[in-house]
Amino acid sequence: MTDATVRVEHATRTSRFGTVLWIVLLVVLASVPLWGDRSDMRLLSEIFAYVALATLWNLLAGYAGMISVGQQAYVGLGGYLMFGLAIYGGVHPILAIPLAGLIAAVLSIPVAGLLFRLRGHYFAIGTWVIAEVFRLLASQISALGGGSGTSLPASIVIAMAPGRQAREVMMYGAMLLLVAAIVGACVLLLRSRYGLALTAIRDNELAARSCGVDVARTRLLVYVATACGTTMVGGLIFLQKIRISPDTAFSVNDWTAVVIFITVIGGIGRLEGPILGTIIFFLFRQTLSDLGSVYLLILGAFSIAVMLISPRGLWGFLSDRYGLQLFSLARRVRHRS
Amino acid sequence: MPAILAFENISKRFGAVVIAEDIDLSLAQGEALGLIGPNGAGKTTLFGIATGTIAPDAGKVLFEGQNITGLKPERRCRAGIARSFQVPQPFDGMSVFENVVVAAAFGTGQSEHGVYRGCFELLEKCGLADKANRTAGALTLLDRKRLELARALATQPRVLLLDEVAGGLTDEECAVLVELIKDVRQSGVSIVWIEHIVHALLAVVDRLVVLHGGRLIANGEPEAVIQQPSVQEIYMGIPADG
Amino acid sequence: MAEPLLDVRALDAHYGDFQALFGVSMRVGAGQVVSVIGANGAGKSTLMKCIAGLIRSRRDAILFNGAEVGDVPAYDMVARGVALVPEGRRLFGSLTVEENLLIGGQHGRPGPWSLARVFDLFPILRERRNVAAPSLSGGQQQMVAIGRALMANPDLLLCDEISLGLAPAVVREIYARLPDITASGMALMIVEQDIVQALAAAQQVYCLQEGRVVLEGSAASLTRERIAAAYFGVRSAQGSHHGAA
Amino acid sequence: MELLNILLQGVLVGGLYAMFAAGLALIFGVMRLINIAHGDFIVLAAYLSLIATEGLGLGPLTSLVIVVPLMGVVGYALQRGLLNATLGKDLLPSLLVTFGLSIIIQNGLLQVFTADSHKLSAGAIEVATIKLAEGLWVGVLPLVQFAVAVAVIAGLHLLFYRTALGRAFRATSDDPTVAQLMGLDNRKVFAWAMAISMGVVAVAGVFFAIRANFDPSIGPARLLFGFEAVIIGGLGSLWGTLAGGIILGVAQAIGAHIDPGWQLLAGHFAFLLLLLLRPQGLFPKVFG
Repeated sequence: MTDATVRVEHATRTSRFGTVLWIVLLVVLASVPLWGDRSDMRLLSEIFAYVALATLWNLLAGYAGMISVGQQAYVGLGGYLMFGLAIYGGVHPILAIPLAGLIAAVLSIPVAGLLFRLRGHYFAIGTWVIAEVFRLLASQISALGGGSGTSLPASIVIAMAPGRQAREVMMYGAMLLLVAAIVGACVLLLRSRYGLALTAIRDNELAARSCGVDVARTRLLVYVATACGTTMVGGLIFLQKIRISPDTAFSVNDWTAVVIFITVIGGIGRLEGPILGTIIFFLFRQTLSDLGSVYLLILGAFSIAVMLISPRGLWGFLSDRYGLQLFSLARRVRHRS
Repeated sequence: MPAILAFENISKRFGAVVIAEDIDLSLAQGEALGLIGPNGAGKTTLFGIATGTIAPDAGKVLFEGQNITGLKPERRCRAGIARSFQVPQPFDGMSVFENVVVAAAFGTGQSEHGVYRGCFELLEKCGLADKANRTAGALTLLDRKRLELARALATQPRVLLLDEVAGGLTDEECAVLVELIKDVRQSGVSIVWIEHIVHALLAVVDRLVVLHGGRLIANGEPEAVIQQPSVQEIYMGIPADG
Repeated sequence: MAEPLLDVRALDAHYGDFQALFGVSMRVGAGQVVSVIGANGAGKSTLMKCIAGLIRSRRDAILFNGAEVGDVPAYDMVARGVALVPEGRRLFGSLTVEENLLIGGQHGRPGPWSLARVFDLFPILRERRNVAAPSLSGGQQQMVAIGRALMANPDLLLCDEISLGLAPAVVREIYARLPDITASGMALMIVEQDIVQALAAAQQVYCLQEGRVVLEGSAASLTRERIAAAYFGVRSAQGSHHGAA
Repeated sequence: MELLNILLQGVLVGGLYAMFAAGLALIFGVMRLINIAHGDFIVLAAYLSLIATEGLGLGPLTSLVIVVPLMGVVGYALQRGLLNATLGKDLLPSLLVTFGLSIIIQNGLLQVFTADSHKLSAGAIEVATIKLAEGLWVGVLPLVQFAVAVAVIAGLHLLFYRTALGRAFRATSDDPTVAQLMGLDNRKVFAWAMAISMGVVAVAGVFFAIRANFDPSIGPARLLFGFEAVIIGGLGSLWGTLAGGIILGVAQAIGAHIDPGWQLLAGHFAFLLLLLLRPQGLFPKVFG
């Protein structure tokens, strides 16, 4: 049996098409600043932010089986770290983003140490307690406006880049780069041996242990990586808003409820789910925007229905039925005897 | 040469029901040991204690002379103890091939690409090559048992613990399984095999142990153990004088 | 024989994709004691679960008191008069001995079996009535499991592997009590690996092997050799059993 | 003496947290489910009581006569109609469905009652106080509320250990399959457990509405207090949840004394500290 006879393919017919699709999409999106106006860029940035947050939450809950309802902790942390570093650290806001991610990664290790003592439902609510602690601590920091929050001083905003358009393009580019990096990192992670370990743990933790997978270390790795990514997205979100307060930074509805509904409706446990889910969410919100917050109620009801009827979401349903895969993550073994 | 795997005064009870009572049992390097006994006799629990998924109330588990009683299951697997589960535990959402790759990559510590070819050859040996890309959740019970065996072998174990892998097989399938286990023995792997299909067991093992009510009631040459009156009475209820 | 209390007709049973029973047919008359023997994995417990309603099967595959009950759920079978002593006893860990017995009768039927009568049958339980179930010995737990089923005053008591994990002396002590149970006219179906007790207690015997009835007859008419052959699945004169399996 | 007063306030509010926790512990004990919308149902009960008092002119305490059975029916229907379908090996469905419910209730209440806060007035009792000792006063209402909390927990304990329904809960929790052999239909047993849990939620909701301002968005905070009391008290131990509630109440009272902004934080820190020291909680599991 020579080596040549056994080949493992990551790509499938549709995923080759998918790879082309993503490249084209990236090129088009990168060109938006050339022809798009400020509101186009702002809307797209918001879409990128939700794709990134949903992809990260999906990695944590859909792949590693750690269902958190507290990721708003890191979104808010990102915002506050970015404000802190920019205002008091004199760091350029864009550079403050990766720095905030690093700080959050280190901080998330002791937090994980506490949270991993809880299992299942208890872990979920434990993450909510952590988010509340972050929110309450933030409202104690008078230097950043305490309970009512603060704004990024005009001097820092202006110093970011010469001219308003340049600033818009910089922030848009940063968010596009971040979401591409996060989704790309997930693809690489899932194609690596850690990706195998993650899905093995999700499917059957006991069997994964018996196959030599170090469950605790893998879970910690995913939790820290997700915390880092979520923090960076949070930083960029609040850089664009240039205003932050404990209630907006750590909002359950904006940064957890919507993200969970997006992932569940789109398709949990698949990389394409959050992307499809975000598109559906924004179509939903634009059409129902005049109804005020009732759209959140409808979104909640809709995601409950999806959860009960097709727990694998829209993309799960489509890919099971038509074998669609837009990311080449498969490990299909080809063999010529 | 110390026994490759040894139980020393192992005791375990769930509530008042005794599962293991001061059990001493050791497996020599390269030996194949059969383990039989009526249901609920504690056989599968012994495997749980050997692989670290169940903690004994008392006693020690030794691997190549070292005490591994406190070692986590994943460390024991990497040390060379592999196990197939009585009730198959596949990674449902992953393909058969991916199931085996997980065991090979993490059981031996090799890189993922390094184990691809070995995994495919293993699937061929276990009769699963044609189902390599199928999701494990959709397999029939018999194929899931084969996958259990393939995954255990993929970790390149020094000690292989088999838990009723022959149940439900036809005679032909049983013969194929026996040959496969004999091959595994040739490569120097020591085996402990829990099985109810006694004739399959007898074709492979050097020694037979009977466990009942948490105690070893027989331990020796297979044919002699089967004829032993106390085994007959316990195992099948035929009275000792019968 | 008059209309049988229990009539199993060509019952098939599946665990997901794995078929455990192939066209099993058997009958139990009112007040009769029937034993079902067979090696491990022969489908004995599956048969019991089908009759007790834990596994749903074809509506007409099982008749009880003349009614088709194949698809009746377990929680409705108790009221119809079928009670199962499950394999491995499975007492309720957070309930005391007395509570385990009381819950047995909670949705049962009126009849002779009450707390007092169960304590008469197994006196040791009267002393240990307020003890939590897990702290009993294996034999005592088996007595509670049987008492729990009796409290429902069934017409048919299904006993699944009473001897499981018990010392032979304890098994003999429990089987010695069965006549007191059948004296009240209750039918008994015993599933056992322990052939001696199963044969001694029963009038009719069925032997299951790999999901099929391979031997059927009155206890007296069956010789040890025929039972051992059927029991072990050793190729008897009729050639291989496996056919299309 | 002032410290004593603070501790006393903490203990008394602990009774309310224990009632938040008792409903959670009951459901988790019987069917391993956590209702993420538990806090929002407490707020729903508060609004039902608001309707009963303003609409029918009843006093808040008398409104219990309507709100408790009503919430019981809501609980039974919720379990039979929706939550039974989410039970199973994977905890994602039940968690996501109850999370969705939480969002639906909050936004539903927002539509009907707008975002401004309300408070039920229980009349003179709110201001009546009793002098325990020189300089140590305690409000009659907090005392009544604590007594009710103890009574509710005692009632639940009696229900669990002295009644047939309680036996059914524990048996179904131990072994749902064999419980069916006893003639128990799991779906109904779980529905009764949720009905009783919602009954306790109703009592908690009404007393909370009398004690403090409430608006549609404060449900989750109640869930977290209840959850923390359950964990501090130990999983599934009813009396443990009372102790857990008291410890949480005292921690918050001390925090508030140091700095008003630190009230909630002190409670969370007490929870996290205890989680670190004794992951399985103070009181070992009593039932289920």
